[in-house]
Amino acid sequence: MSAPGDGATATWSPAELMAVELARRLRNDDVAVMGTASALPQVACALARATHAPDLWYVAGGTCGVNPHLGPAVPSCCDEDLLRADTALPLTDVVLLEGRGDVFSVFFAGGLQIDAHGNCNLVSVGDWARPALRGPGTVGLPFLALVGRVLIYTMSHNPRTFVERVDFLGGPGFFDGPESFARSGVPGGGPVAVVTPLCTMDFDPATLRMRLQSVHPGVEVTEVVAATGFELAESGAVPVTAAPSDEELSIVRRLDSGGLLKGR
Amino acid sequence: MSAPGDGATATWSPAELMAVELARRLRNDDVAVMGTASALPQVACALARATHAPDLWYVAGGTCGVNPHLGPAVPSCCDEDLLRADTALPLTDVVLLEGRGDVFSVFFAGGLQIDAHGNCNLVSVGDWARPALRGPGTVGLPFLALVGRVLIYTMSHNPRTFVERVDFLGGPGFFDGPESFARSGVPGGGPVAVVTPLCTMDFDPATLRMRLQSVHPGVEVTEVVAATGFELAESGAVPVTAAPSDEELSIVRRLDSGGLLKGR
Amino acid sequence: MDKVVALDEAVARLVPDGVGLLAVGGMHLQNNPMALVREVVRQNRRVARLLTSPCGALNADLLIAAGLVGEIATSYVGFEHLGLAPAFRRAVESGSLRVLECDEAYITHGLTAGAGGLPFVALPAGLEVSDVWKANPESYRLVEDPFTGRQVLAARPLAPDVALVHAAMADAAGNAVLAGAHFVDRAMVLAAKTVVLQVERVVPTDEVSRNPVGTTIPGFLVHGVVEAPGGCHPTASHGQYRYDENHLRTYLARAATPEGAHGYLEELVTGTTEPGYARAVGLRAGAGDAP
Amino acid sequence: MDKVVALDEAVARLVPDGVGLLAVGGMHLQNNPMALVREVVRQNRRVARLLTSPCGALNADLLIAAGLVGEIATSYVGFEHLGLAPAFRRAVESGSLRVLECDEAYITHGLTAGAGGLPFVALPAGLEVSDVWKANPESYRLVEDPFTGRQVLAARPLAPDVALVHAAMADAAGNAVLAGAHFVDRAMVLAAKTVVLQVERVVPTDEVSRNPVGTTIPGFLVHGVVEAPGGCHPTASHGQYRYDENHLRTYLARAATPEGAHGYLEELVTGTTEPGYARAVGLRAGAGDAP
Repeated sequence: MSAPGDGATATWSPAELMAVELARRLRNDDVAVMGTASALPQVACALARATHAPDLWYVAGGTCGVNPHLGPAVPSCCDEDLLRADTALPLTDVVLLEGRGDVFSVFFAGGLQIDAHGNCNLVSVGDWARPALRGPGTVGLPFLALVGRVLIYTMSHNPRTFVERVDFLGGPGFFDGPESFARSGVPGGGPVAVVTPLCTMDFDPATLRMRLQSVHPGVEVTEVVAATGFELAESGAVPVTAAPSDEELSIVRRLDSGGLLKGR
Repeated sequence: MSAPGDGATATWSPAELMAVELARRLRNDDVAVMGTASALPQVACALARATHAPDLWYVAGGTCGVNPHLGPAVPSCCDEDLLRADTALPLTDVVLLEGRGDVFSVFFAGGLQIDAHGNCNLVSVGDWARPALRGPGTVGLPFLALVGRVLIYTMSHNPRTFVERVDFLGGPGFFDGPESFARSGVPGGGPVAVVTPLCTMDFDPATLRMRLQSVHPGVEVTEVVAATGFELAESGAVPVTAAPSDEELSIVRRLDSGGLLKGR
Repeated sequence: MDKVVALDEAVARLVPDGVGLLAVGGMHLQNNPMALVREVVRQNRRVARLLTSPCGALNADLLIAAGLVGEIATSYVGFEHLGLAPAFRRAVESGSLRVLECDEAYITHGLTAGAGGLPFVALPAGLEVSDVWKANPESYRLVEDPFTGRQVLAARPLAPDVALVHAAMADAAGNAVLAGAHFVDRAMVLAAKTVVLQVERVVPTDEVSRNPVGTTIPGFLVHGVVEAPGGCHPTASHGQYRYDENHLRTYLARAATPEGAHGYLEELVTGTTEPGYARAVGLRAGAGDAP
Repeated sequence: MDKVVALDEAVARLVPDGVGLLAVGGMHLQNNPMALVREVVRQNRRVARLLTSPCGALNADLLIAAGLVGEIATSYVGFEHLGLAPAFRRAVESGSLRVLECDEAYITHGLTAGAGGLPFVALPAGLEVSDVWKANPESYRLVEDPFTGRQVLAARPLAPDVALVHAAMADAAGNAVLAGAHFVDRAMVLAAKTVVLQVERVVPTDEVSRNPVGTTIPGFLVHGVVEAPGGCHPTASHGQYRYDENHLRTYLARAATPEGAHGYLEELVTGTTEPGYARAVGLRAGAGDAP
């Protein structure tokens, strides 16, 4: 399919580009953990291992297969296929290790709401006690406050998802900015990137507010601004996200032979 | 061998009789757990399962094999042979369950010192800070305060082992008697029997002091009194411990085909 | 002692009406003990408080759809990539279901505390910054760390009165094997006062004993064993069959309205038996697509 | 990343002199990582504080005999049915070794707390009646249960700076398989900042991956892998060989006096290499009697 509003013909889907963008932000010494519905981060991590980060480790959420062999990537984080892996840990052990803080360096996150300072919310829209929309729940998102780098991704770039402030703080980001983040004394480093079908964003070091890092090929900055429910921090001239290389794309397609990302 | 001071010829060893005596105190609905150097309670539990308590469960200490098949009983509670069993638990799970209090109904115990109220000590003789004898340590004995029934056994019936009061309270029994036991508010029921090469003892309900329940065949009450470092509670006429039946003995010998008990 | 029991008798005897804390095993779309859950609905057993794994799915939503759940302790109820949980969402938004908001750390460590008779569990520094514990003062409190003097987050143990858990197989004494991922099923079994296992097959003990370390559950923790081949449907049974995405989507569509949910329950649960359910959904007994 | 390292280099690089908390795996006469322990003695690494499993044996007594241990946190050091631990007993009775008296619950749950970054662990009601915690106020304190108001026993997390653990096999990335009983070896690996594995064999990854659930350790928790066939001798290696009772009795006899212990160390540890040790004790490389 084509990227939204794309004049030219894109030969990759937004989800495929998102997997590549996430992979580009992983390091060779990372140990990454992901949660619910994690096909996209599964592919991102496996791609990184196949390219610039051969020593990266990743743990697939519920089953806790470690470096699953992805034959192919699967939509459910609890799918037995993810136990075709180098090793596996009991979920109870992974939840313990998430509390150590010094084991997992990357945590993939998302939410029904993601706010200007990278806080995530999967619990409720509106008042928690009588929500307008009750979400599923927060699962492991409170651990975001303990992990080195948080990579946020979502397929929904719209003003309902990208709000000025989350209605329920389930996945801590930078709270209300530098002062509150410092005051919180959390061990984690906070979010480093937000990847969507339209763009990749990071955070302004001074204000810790989200800003455009690059817009995906064929996407206009004005589209992103219109799709975002808060004012993005100033980021000057916005480059276009580098398209997936032929190598990256062929590896993504091999890992995602089921086409979970291709169609999105 | 013969029982100590035995005029007649005994056809079983003291340890074999002890296993039978312990087995007689196990119930069909018991879940028993044992610790270090547990060949004797292993045989006692397997004997009970083979006779009057077919549904009894027992967990063999360190390996945590459940109902090990004893081909044959082994001296080390951590021996891999004990994993030839119906199932097995990780030690960490067994230690958790010991804290629940309502899972294990019987705990086998012993000590360097066992006192008049059934308190056990494996830590130190003399002042803890500068002990005359440093024992190995208390392992799981503090759990005695949580378990339904404690069965104490020792191969050493002498005044150094059987003392008026333990120097270090590592395995709680009845403390200093009824008042202190009640005051402690511990969930456990305390010790119910003490089995030695000379006799089997229980506790006087009024004073919770150890008393003679039966002397083993060929053993005189005066021998027991001389071998015990505190005054036993009055128990009237003391019967002779019933000798192992031919069936009991043949089962013991089958379970202990390595002869660990035969020679003791 | 033979613990093998018929599905209806297991629920009648081991799941009291109004059960204080009922834990349902499985996670997301996998290993939900659905035969047991459906029977709880058939027998109209009310659940004072329901506890899920870190991620509940149909095991919770079906009980909620049947109107049997008063409160739920959970960190997630949903259908992962397939969508939100319709009955859960509707019940919470309408105020008819009280949520004890939990996070994954509490559900996992709370069950461990329940298994260990621990009075409470102190949680890692940093978790206190989320809104979760503020929304659930009954389960979470602050406590002073006696070693550092710092205020840390503490939570109550989770000790289910009854746990309904799926296992691949068990023998008549309740010795069981967990296939594939364990999720928090093992922790639920260790923490619960009464455990009812739903298994694909009842087997001789030696089949359970082949590889005891790390994958088995001893029968002394188990109170009833129900043989229910295919009984996780429409969720997956690790080692046996995958989840039935079409059926799950059908449920989501029908349960989108109270009337639709009612119709689903009448047609496939209260109005029929497990064999009837298996026929209706085209389940080949004891199997689905092998993974 | 290849984590396979020679025995001497592993200790030189990963076990700092004066290490704050060193954990040694194995329990009783089984799975003691003796090749690593002997190398720690050879390199004269002082251990500020040693931590054993609930039941330490030669893994602790040898380090104590070498005079390297300042303090020990343990619930048992002995040789089970073979007798008391001679060096441990002598060092404590003479006042040269400080004991942090622990019970099994603390060592097990304390390691879990270390693995989970938990600030402390609250222990079951009833454990506070023993003298153990009174003898070890550094590790244990009373705390008020924020839910019941009752005073309960609490203990510090156990997070080893370095853990020396035996595994049956591992690949070059540190992915490992625990054979037989796990004791608290898995908990030590989860809780430690640095993990050095001693394995019988270094194998290709697919040998590790055959049955990943419940028996494996992921390499991201492992910092060094030392191939040491027969390296648990004279203790057992589950799945490989039994403990060498004759040698253990020889150690107990010789270590009964300081001079004898010194002679044992000189002859079989400091005065030789692991291959030299294997020859001296008649060890067929990589094997003993198969269990």
